[in-house]
Amino acid sequence: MTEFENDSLTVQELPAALEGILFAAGDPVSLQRLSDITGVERSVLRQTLTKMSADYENNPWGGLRIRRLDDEYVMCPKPQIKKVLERMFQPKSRPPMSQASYETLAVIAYNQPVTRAQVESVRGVSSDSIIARLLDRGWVEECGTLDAPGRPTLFTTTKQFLLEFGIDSVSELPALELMMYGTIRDLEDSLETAAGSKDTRQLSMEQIAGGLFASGISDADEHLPT
Amino acid sequence: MTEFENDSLTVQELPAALEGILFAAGDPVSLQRLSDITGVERSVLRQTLTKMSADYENNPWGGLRIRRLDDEYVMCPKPQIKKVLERMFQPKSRPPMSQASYETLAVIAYNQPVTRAQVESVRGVSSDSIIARLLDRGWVEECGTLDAPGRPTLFTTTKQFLLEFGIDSVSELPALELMMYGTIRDLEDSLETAAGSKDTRQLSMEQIAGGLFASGISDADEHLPT
Amino acid sequence: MPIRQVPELKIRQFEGPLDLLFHLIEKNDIDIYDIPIAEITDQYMVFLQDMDTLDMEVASEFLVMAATLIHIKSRLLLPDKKLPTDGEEEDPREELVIRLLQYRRCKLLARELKERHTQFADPILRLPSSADTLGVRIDAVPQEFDPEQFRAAIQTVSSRNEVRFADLSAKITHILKRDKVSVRDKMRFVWQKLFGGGKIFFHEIFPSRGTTKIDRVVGFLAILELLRGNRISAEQEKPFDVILLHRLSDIPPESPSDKTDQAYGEVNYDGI
Repeated sequence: MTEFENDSLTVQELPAALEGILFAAGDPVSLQRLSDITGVERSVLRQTLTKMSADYENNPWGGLRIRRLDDEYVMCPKPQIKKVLERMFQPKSRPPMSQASYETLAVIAYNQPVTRAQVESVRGVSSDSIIARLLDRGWVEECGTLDAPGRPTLFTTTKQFLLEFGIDSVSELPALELMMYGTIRDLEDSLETAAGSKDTRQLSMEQIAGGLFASGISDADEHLPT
Repeated sequence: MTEFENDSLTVQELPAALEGILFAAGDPVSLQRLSDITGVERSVLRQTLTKMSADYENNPWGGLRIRRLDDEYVMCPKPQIKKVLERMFQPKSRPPMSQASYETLAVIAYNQPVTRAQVESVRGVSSDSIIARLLDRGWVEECGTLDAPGRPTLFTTTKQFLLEFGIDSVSELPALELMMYGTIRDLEDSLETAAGSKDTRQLSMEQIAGGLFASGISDADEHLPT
Repeated sequence: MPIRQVPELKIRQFEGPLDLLFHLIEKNDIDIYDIPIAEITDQYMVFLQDMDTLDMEVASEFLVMAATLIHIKSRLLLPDKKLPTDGEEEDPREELVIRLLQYRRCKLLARELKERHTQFADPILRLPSSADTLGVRIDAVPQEFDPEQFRAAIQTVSSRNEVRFADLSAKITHILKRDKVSVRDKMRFVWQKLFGGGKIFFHEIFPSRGTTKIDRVVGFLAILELLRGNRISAEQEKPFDVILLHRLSDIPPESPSDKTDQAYGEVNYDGI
């Protein structure tokens, strides 16, 4: 064991932290990344993960396991509970498509290929969990990553979607400015310019909306006639 | 307990199955949906989940917990490891909420369902734009109208509110009816009932506060190692 | 009762009149069940008169409370003789005490909620797994795609965005254009109206049509200010009756002190 960094974790805290990280990550996480996040040496991590993995396997009450794939680790359900999960994903046990799902699908169709963040920006609300359901239904698929920080996943609609919708191509969708990410961005930019001040120049729309309520100008806003 | 379906799970298999389902779902899952998937009665599920939740909390090596939000359950990282997780996810920077927002939220949370006018009568100021902000944040929602002249809209708190404030259920918040007392005597009586104390006369301000928190939301805090 | 000096306070520090009252009660270490109304009212009025600018609706809420306080004060001074005294005399302060206790409770709960929020805000949830990543096979069944709902969703998103942006630009414009209405400006305005020794009704200077609520509220404060300086007189025969204003002195309001100078900004009174 080497010296830990200032904000590195203690041995006692490590298992809980790794559990949380692998849980939240979803995708496999490399040993190096885990080391960067925890500030703990790779050899210590490897040892801890091996021990944790054995504990998970040996716990008959637990439904999860930690798998190693080369130098990556991923948390996933145990094979024994696959049958239950199949029931969970069967179309008949799934709740029907919600209005929110159709909205998300529409935004993806109009802007493909598109990232989660872009979908959220057009829809105005988070769509993260809805995208998973659209993937399950086969109307949306992943198509690589955007060359930007964090390399966010890009999504497109599928042939299946076109088939169901009865159109040959997404270009057949009626043109609508307010469905387009590009237009939304332009609107945001012009609003920022309108807001004018040096402080707000770099603000996103979210921040402007939020800023109205933050200390400075908030009093004004709170008494806007509605 | 009623008859189980053919392919329902045994009591032994249940915890692992629930763990797997909550893991895969990501979002909160309703008791009804869990019952549909597992074929196990809701009362049994509720009992099992309560037991599992306690086990998670009591395991110092574990980084996960199961939280209840009214009749939904969700698996998420423990608050203690949030700081580590924030090193891997950039947290959304949101504007801080104002004192006025928390006050308005308090009136709604403890008196729901409640009208705008009732909120204003407690706070002594107009609360329109603050309620709009709370609606935006998804902490509050409309839930019908009061059967009174003008049919004013009624507001309640949401699951998102429970999630972001660490509360299991609104029933955890004692109904306090912040408004509409005829006499000081009535007000004190309601405080005593809330505090569960028999000691009558001369409640000091601090006792009023203490009484509320003892019987109220602080219960949840007890199993929250900080 | 001597009025203790009220420290410099800004109205924005307070969430409303109840918040301000509580501040005064705590500062003076007052028993909430036995509020010395006269003293509190005086302090409250001093605070109101020291306000430099007024924030739209806020001011009216503070003024309503001022009226309530004065009303209670008068009832304490002049007990209603028409009512039979049966020993169970109602304390005119009771309703106010109840409101203060309710508000106090609300504040304490708000503080608790805020603490909880700092601990639980931005919970980190997993993104739901897709069946594919879990290696779960899904039966191929006919999909329940509804083109009509899809079209409706497009409409919903577009019109929501329209509202979203219209709303936001309106707010920004409003903030940029917002004028501050100062008491000092209104004092000057009233003084000018009374020039030449005439009499005028309050509602003639500030008619309910053609002036905003904030204009009238600030105007009223300006009158109070001028009354305090003995610059004008005001007559009102009975409550809610018209108010007749009359200029008492031809000497313009005395030069503002350093303190008010700072508070009210630079206004030249010599030119009046």
